[in-house]
Amino acid sequence: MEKKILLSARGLSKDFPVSGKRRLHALSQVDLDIYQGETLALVGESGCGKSTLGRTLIRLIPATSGSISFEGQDISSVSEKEFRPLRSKMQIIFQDPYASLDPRMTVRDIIAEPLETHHVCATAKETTQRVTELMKAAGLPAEYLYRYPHQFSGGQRQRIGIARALALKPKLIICDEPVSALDVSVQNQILNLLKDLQAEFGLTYLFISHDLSVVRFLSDRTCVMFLGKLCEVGDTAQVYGKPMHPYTRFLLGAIPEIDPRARGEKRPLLQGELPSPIDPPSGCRFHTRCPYATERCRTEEPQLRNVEGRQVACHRCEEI
Amino acid sequence: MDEAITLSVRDLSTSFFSEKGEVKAVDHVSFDVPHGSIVGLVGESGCGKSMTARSIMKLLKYPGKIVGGEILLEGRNLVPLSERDMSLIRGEEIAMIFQEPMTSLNPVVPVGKQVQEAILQHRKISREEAKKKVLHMLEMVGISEPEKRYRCYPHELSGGLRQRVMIAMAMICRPKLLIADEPTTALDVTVEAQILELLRELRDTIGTSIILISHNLGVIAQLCDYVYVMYAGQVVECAPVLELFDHPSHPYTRGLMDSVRSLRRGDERLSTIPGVVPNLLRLPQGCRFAPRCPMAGEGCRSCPPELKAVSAGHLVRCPYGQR
Amino acid sequence: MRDEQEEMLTMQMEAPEDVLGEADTLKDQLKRMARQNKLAVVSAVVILLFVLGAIFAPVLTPYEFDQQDVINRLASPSAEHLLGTDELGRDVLTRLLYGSRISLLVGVVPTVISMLAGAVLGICAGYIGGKTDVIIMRLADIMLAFPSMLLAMVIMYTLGDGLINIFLALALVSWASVARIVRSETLKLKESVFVEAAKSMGVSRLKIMCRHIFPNCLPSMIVLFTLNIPSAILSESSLSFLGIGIKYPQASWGLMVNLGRQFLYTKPWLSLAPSIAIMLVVLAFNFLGDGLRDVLDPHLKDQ
Amino acid sequence: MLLNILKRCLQALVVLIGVALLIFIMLRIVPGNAIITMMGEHANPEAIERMTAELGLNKPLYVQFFTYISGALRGDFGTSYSLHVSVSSLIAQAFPNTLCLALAAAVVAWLIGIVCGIIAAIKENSLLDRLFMGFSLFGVSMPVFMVAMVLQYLLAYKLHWFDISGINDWRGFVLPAIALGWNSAGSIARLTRSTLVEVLQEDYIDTARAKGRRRMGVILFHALRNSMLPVITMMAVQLSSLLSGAVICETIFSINGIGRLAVDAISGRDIPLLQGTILLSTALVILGNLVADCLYSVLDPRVRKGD
Repeated sequence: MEKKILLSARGLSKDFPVSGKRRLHALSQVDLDIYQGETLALVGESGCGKSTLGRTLIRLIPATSGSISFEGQDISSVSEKEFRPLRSKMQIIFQDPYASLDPRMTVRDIIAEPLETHHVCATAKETTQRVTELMKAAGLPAEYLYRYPHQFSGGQRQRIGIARALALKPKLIICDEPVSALDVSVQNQILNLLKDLQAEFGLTYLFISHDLSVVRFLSDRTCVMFLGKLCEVGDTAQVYGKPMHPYTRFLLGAIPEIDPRARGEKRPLLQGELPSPIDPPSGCRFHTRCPYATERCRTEEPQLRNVEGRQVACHRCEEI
Repeated sequence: MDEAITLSVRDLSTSFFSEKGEVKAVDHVSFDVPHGSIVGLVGESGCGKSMTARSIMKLLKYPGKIVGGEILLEGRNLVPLSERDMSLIRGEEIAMIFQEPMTSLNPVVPVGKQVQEAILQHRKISREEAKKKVLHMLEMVGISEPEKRYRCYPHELSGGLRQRVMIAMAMICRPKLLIADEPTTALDVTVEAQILELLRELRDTIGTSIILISHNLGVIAQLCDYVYVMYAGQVVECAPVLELFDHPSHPYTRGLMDSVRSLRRGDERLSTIPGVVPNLLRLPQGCRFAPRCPMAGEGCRSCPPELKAVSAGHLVRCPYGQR
Repeated sequence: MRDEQEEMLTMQMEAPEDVLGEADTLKDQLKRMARQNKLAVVSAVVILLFVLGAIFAPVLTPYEFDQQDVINRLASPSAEHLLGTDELGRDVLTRLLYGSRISLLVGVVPTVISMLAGAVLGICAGYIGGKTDVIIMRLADIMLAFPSMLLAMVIMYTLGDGLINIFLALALVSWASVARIVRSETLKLKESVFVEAAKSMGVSRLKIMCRHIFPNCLPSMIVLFTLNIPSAILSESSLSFLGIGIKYPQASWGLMVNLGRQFLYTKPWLSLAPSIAIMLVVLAFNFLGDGLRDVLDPHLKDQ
Repeated sequence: MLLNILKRCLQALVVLIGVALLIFIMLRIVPGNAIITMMGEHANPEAIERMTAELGLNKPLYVQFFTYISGALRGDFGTSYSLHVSVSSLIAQAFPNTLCLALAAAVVAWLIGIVCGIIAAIKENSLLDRLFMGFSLFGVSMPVFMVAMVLQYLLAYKLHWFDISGINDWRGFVLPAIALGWNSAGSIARLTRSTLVEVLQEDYIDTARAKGRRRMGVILFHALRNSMLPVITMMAVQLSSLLSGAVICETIFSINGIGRLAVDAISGRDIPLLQGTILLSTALVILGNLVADCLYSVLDPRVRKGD
């Protein structure tokens, strides 16, 4: 069955000005497709540009160059005014459940804000009705309607954030590390909820995370990012089962096993420091830390190419 | 017991006194740290593991206070010691590293100077000699170009490097005990792996005992020899690491492990622990875990259970704790 | 993850999971202050007394504020004249009561004006940024470069004497510092995730400023308000003391000090009584502001 | 860093020009003709016209402004209308007095303020802390003229320790400096305390204590430098309020300073003098700001490196 592309980005780049005339290259030349109804995971370490990519895709920050299309419509060149109605189709859930809710608004007002902004309901009463439905869907008791965010625990606040993101019946939800601030037991509750909601509302997720086990549970496909570039894109099972890009291997190898017997195994350790995104290394950006790097890696930038049913940006991935 | 004990904590209780009453953050916690071993304290946020660590260092913030128990460092009780005597022990015999390498270093002092300060505090040596030792220590914790890094300010270093500096600072006097409070929580996985490896190496070469505090069962499994699981201010289960991971006996420990394991396996539905951590001001009458426990009976709700041995060295605070 | 002890403390205070209702709103914060800080409560009462005194001045004293009694000039305190009389035989206590009208008005009116202007300009500068920011902040820099007393003097010189002009002068002097503080607050809020969330939903700029930025600036603005009132009162009294503000025969505390100064060595109460009145009001406002800051906005520094 | 300072200087210059323009405009839109005030009601119209032309007041405003600015850059602020001497010479006489007064007051304020602030912060929530903070609030709440008059009455009139007014030797500065510094001492003490208390909550303070540093060592080596950063920024603000207070102090103690010149200029409707005094004091504040900025970037390595 041919899958339908929901959102696709081509040649997406994002620079941030830093002191002097220099620029920080958060994203360079990223091509990405998100299919309807799937969960695409975006993994990488802090500073690799994954959050920037998520925000750029829904125009929360403007791209420096490149194009984005949503349901076949180009959204990177339309004006802010024309884009505003489209916002309701793509929503975002944030990492920090403490900071993402306005402390001076009640839960009702927080969840009602998107509804009021897009004039979904005719009357205030109808809005409240809709808010209680959303709260129920996110697993929050409706009695909490007029409470303030600080009266909730971290997990409950994240549920509020989820209810808010659902309010406009979006097609795409960007989940930006939605569980990394939570404890394990609560984290699992939220992940289960996200999975249920996806089935119920036919949602598409772009799931950004640094935690590879969380990604494995939820995602259909996985994208690995390093320093503003994609290095491996493929089915989650394939990527986890047989990582091709050296960086993916290190990343997977670094997860501490929850089995104390696995201790004896010598794990591959990544050496050196993360290069600066202000002036990234020439050629392959990973070559300064890659034990397999050759002269070619230092000079020629590898492009994403199809290898064994997935895309890898490495010159030597077949040999190693 | 034939092995020497570096630190022995007996019935330690730490409370802080808030407007609404006494909060028993650490409630009669006991554990031993054998010489040269790594002991893990594991639990979710708010379970009292960091407070335990701070109590051992006597670095509690106002309004926290040790209200009972003993902290024996090679037989010497630290609880009654004055601030002055304690400062002779901190850094020299017990050192500590913190969760946030970002904020744990003074932003206006070069990192080398901060490490040097630690050794000058306890050794009567010249500055040049101290600097030499610092450079050596920096190299030992895996910092390349120590001369150059010596003069760097914290904001010029990455998170991993900063944590290495913190470790160098803690280890420079070769303390008997290192307390590592969530040393890798703020770091990326690849850096985390490096730091854990470093801690293990230091234990092997210097012979320092380590208390490792973490919420991450993976980190605990990789590094620790003994594990103490904490919940709502109490130790609910303790065992040697293999025993604990093979036979988790307290329902909370099992719940935690199931949560992590089902996530790693990629189950269709993840197992969870229902409910939330209890408010320490309004603790349940009986077992503190009872409201969330799938096995809790009437007895659990009325009468608090004691820590009981289920096998050699394996204690569980649950009447149903079986192998 | 946050510091554990802090986390536990906030957990206990806010008890997230099992308390219904009990929102920590402004009202609760004020109640908490009243419980913890008795001094602030006393200050509020003192301020209230001054306000009542100002309103009911005609009822409280049998004299008029400009009623002269040449025979009883410079009388010492007595049962008839509790605080004595001045060089024209006017009752000092009466003039103090009437003077509190001016002082309180001068404290409140220009502060309200400058708070409003400062808040609007500060939020615009901070949120819109770019050229708007540069222009507003340069203007504020210019205003802040003047020693406030001298600027007020020049403005009074340009506008002429009178109560309304004092209002204007003091408002002009103090809007810039308000704008600066509100701007820095706005810059912090602008980066906050909940503002980003609002943006992601397509909420317009104006709405974000009104619904998110402004309410979150409010606590520090309330504190600022109570702290700017006393400085306005002090400025007015200084101006009047120099003879540049309120003109004779109206009663203003600063003016009374000025007129009493020539008798400092013989009749010290003439200048001391109004000085103490000024100090009391200012002190009360400062204590109140201090208490408010502790509960509302622990991060706003002394300026 | 040098570039940063240069940028700051440029900004300061812009502000200074803005200030000059603002004063200039404010003083020209004043109702009533300054010339008439100067020459008296009954001067003959011809003389008035001659005078107007002589002073260049018949030219368009912007020409007047540029004439004034270019003069000011050469140190020529015009001639006082009421005293008929050059403004520069008047200022030259008065400026040292004000500077001495302000410096003395600043020393008083900073010494008392910082010491009290540090003690209060170290003994946070103790009786001493509360006492100091209560006193500092008193300090902030007392009008300058009140402190000045109380000091004058008690120490000079009753006890004869100091002269009542005027400056004959250094002792003449003592009372005015205390009166002037009183206010600032209070606010500096409060700021020092609050920042120090905040810094003492930082993680790196725990780190320092975990190293085995004693309390004093932690405070002197780690906390103080960090907590002084906001206090330095306050310097310029304080300078501005000191100059404001100087107006009153100089009036009460009859000191021939900038502030009193300004007051005299206002009562004599002497525009060039007023303009000169205000421009000078404002320039001083701007300079203070600049110094504070530079000091800040020296003390804070995070600022030192560009942005």
